[in-house]
Amino acid sequence: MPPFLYIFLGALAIVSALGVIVQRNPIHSLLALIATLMTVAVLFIGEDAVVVGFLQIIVYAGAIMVLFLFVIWLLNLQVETGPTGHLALKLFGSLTAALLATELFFILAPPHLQVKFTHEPVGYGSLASLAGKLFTDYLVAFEVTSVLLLAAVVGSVALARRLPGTDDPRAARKTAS
Amino acid sequence: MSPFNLAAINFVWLPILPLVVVTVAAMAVLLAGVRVDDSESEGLGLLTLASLAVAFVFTLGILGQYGVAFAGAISVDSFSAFFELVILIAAMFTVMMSLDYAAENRIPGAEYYSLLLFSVLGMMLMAAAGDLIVIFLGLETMSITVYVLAGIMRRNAKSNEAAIKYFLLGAFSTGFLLYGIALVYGATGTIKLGPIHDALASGAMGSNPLLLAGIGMMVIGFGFKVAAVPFHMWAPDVYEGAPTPVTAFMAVGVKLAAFAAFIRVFMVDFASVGAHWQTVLWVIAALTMTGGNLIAVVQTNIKRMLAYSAIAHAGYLLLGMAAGVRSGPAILYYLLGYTFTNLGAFSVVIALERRGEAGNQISDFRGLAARQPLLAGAMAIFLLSLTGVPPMAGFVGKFYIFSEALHQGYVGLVIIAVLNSVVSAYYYFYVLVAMYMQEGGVEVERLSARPALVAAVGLAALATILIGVYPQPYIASAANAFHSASGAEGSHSAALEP
Amino acid sequence: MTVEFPALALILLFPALGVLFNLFLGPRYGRGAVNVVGPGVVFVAFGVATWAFLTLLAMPPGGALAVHLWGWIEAGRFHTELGLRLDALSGVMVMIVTGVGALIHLYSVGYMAHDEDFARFFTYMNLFAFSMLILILADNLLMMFVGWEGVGLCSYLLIAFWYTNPQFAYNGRKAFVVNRIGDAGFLLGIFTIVATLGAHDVWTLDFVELRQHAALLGGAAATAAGFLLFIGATGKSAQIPLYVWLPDAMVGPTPVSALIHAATMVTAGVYMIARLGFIYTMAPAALGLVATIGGLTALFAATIALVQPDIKKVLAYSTISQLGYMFLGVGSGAYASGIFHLMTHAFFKGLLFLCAGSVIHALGGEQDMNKMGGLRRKLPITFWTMFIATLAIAAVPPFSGYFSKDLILEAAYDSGHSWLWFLGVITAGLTSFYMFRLIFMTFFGESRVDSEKEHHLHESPAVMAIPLIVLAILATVGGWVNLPGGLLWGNAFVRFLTPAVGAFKPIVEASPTSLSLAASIASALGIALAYLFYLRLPGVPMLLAWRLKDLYNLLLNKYYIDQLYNFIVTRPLFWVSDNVLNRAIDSFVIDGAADGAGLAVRTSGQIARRAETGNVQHYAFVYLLGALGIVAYYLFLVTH
Amino acid sequence: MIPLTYMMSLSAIIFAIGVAGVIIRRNILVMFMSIELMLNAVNLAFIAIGSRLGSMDGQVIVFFVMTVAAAEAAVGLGIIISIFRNRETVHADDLTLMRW
Repeated sequence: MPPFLYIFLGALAIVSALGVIVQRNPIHSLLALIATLMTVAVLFIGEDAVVVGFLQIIVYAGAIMVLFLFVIWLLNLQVETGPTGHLALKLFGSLTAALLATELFFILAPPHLQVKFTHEPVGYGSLASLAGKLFTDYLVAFEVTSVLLLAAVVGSVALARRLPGTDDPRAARKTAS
Repeated sequence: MSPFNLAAINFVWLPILPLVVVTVAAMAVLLAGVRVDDSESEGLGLLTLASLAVAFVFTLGILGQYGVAFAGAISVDSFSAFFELVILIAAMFTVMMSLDYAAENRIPGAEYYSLLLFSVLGMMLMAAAGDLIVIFLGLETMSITVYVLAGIMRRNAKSNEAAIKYFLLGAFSTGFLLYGIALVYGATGTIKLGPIHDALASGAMGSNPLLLAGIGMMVIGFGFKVAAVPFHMWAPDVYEGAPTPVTAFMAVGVKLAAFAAFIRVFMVDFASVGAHWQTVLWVIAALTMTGGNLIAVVQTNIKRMLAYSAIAHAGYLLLGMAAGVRSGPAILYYLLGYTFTNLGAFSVVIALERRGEAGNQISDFRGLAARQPLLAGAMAIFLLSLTGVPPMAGFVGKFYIFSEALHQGYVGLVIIAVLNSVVSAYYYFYVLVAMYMQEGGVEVERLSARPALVAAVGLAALATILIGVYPQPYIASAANAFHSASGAEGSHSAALEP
Repeated sequence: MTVEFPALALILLFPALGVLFNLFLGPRYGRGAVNVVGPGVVFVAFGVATWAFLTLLAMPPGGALAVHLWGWIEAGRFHTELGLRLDALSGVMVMIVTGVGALIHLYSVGYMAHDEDFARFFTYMNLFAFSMLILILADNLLMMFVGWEGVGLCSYLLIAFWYTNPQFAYNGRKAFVVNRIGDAGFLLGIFTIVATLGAHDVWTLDFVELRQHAALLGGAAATAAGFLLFIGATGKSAQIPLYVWLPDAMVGPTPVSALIHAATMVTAGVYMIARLGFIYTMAPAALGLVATIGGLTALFAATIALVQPDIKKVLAYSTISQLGYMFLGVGSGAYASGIFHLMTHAFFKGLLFLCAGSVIHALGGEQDMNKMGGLRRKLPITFWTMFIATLAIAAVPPFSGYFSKDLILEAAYDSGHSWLWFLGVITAGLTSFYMFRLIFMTFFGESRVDSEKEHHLHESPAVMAIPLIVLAILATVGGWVNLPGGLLWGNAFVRFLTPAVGAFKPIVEASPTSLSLAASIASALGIALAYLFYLRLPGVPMLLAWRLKDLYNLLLNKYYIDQLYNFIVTRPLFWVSDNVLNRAIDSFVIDGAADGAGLAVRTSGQIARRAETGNVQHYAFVYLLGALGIVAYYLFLVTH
Repeated sequence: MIPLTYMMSLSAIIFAIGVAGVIIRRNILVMFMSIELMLNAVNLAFIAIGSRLGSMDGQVIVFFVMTVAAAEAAVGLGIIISIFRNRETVHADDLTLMRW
């Protein structure tokens, strides 16, 4: 990818990321997040991570974000009422976060910042190379993710399924101590 | 070149057998619990206990082996065996505490026990990890399940709140840890612990900015999991709100696993760049000890107080880490004693607790010695051990860590620590005073009908004394465990043959 | 020469069995069984101790008995064994603790006859005996610390034994906190030794090995260790500035005061310094501090004792004062003399407390001497035994206190601390005065007892009287084991102890006779004044108190030290913890930062309401601040 | 290829934006979205480093991070639903039952 495209995509990612945190409406935040994810996915592809880039679009921006959207609608939170946060926290939070970015920037800014550069082997970023890694070096990790997903399903069911004996969630609230 | 080079993986089943047992058990409990009513979950608990015991036996088989398995993803050494065993012990105690508690509070048994087992799996992976990604996945498996466990009493607003606070901050913190891993990956070109160790030990890194920033981010990430100041703010709220057995599990199991990974990464693999992180840990240790102890003094809720106490103890452990590699065995020994002591203390808290909130205030302990002398006596043992009064395990552990740190020249930090343990005596003794020197408090119900809980209290008390009075074998195994980790991941680390 | 002597373990085993029996079976088997087992185990321990001690006596000087139990902490090169060792010093201590302890246990049977909680009482008492014996018999510093903590714990539990009174429980807590300060010093002292010797690759805390390697410590480390360990001693043995807990400890049952807070536990500091004399000998500055604190405490506590109306408070301050004498002795380098006074003090002070307990018992709990008087006919045994004890503490020859106090004052003078000797002489006069004041107010003159209580007055039962008589005999003849040099078996006790603790090396040689005479004159003056004030001219004390109102109030209120400590230590600690750390992080740093920035005045009320903590975002903010700090540090590392 | 510094800086900025979002937004859902931003920033760093190292490890890790993010989303949204049922709020500052 030509450098100017990087600059453009980078700027786009930053702007849409800012959109996530400044929008009043959670739905708008979510849309901005999806835009960020898409932009980052394009950057991935530009860095020869083709498979991962598409996964980012399909799984992340697609599936996971839909889950968010679903919850927002379920809880009827389309419009934020009242202020989105405390003024003091907003000021100092943004300030500190900006400081963190500055510090990281100065650590990572030196032009000689370099890793042990190696030319990408043939087929870098392809599905085969990804799968090859997954089922050899990362076999254990891969198996663990399956367990992790199972645990997450069990956990979310445990938390969000209807309470036994109560059809109406509001009834549960009344019995809450 | 075929990307599927299966020969590169050395399948060695024995080291991961305990992990497999725990996973299978989690699924079995889930299936078995489909038709079990929430108020009759004791059977599931016993099944869980039995499978943990089986895993414990299998873990013993790892002792004495050295090497890596599964293409370096799993470290096989006494270090991982040591932590896996202690984690399994902590889990067994948690189940013993939960048997009646879960049924009484109508906690969904199938989900509860299977999540507990999944969480144990994550912890054991953290202890046995051979690369940073397994550490990360283990940490997430552990954390995600513990978030749910903290909030599993869904009708209880405090439990909800504990879950969301822990979740938000935990996920926030994951970002920092992952960032650290990314930067270390950039600096060393690998995420396998053995090659990282070798790359750093070769001295070629110097002060690579990627490496330095990565170490800093990882300190932040692990600092959160061990509840070090200033990343500790979640701990008191979450400990207070979570169901008490889960609190015990968090205070002990999560901390064990986090320290296992923290110690393995920093004191073994980053050992050669100790100058880059020991100063930071020095400051964090001092802050953690002091902050935890001073705020604990004014607490009135026993779970909150124990939360701050746990923070303070993390401070003592961080002191050991800050003092460098030599104090490794001392940290492991300290963790062992801390495990039994804290589990015991939480068991007593559960014994006093009744449906709802009663029993969680320190004032509820008033007059316990007159009504339940043995329960009070056991609690006294735990409190004395936490204070560091000889001959309990807590004293030997503190003495061991402090003297190692002194020998490394960390005089200032040790003085801070000793002064801190003076302060800590005050709030621990406050509970002793309530038990032995005041009247009132809550009645303890149905103690005789809860044999598992009584057994947990008794075993923990015995262990707390035994480990303190006859610490030799435990010190030896802690030293053996720590040294095996430093040996196995050196340049001579070999892939285990199947 | 050290001989393996496994029976030493029995001395510990029996009290431990007593603890277990009283704890688990005591409530079930009832008072009869507890009354037999509680004191019985200590008597058996005394029997075994006597056997061991006689064995030791039969050995040539410098011998010791030892038993190795098991390896305790073996961490790397550092290792500490659990072992017991009985040499001359620990032998004497064991005899005192088991002997006096057994008598006091016996006395407690009578004293606690009407208390419901007898099983708990004897559990704690046996646990105390067990811990104290560990402290004494330990063959290394770490194990000594185990006993040190154990006796402390029993002490708090027993001070607050009648915990239904919140004040009593508070006093137990106070003792605990003050002692923890001392214990921190002790622990730091141990660490100093470990660190210094470790640097020479010597990893031991065993007393015998420590003594061999003491030279490696060097003057500076020895001084530091000496100072720190002495902080521990000031806590446990109630010396300036940590003495404040002991007077408050008197709310415990009187046998406890006699055993723990007079005869045994509080002398642990003296024992520790004598045990580690080889370190202190290398650290003249630390030793000088010990002597100075001892001398000052002796005088300071004696002045407070002059005016106290509570009979046990007088004895408590007297104990502090006498402990000061012991520290003066060991601080002068005359370790054997200090231990000698420790022994005689155990006899007469234990006896004084038991007698006071007998009086309190007879009066149904009354401790105010203004409500006593004329008791000598009603309580003859108590009166006579207490009178003997008073003669002993007032150093009237030939009672035991005379010999030991003389020896200490002589050592103080001969070691060059002539001004401390002078303080000691004044204290001797004050001691006689306040002790005879106590005797006269309690047993002589008109009875001021409530008529109702007068009715119930009775002498204590035999089980309480026998210990009194035995201790009275000991308080009389106990000093004779060390007659002045040249007289019969002169200096036998000191010669016996010297191989264990080292010999006293005088700097100045003064005539023992003239020194002794000065102290005796001071003593006699004190007695005479007390006689004059409290028997002949009973109006004088009132007049003096009125005339010297400020001084009197100052003494009566114990120099207001308690209030001072409360003001400068306790309250600030709480304030800091409560306000600064607990609230400020959230409400001050976060709100204050907002307000301070002058921002959002309009919404500041809203912010103050909302910025309650518990808010997870504040936590994330604090987290971020920490992260910022750490990253800043690494930025610094990168750029430098 | 664009310099590593550029990619790392971009990643740091997005990370910091995510951090800021967690602190300044009181809606738990938006806080959670901000956390997703942080994770994406880290993913960007992994990919950039990996492609310069010529190693697939970075991409594999991103793959795992996505899985973890999915699991976290499932559990996190479950917790949010559970808390909304009990308290009818998704505002962090209303959840202060436990404090001091």
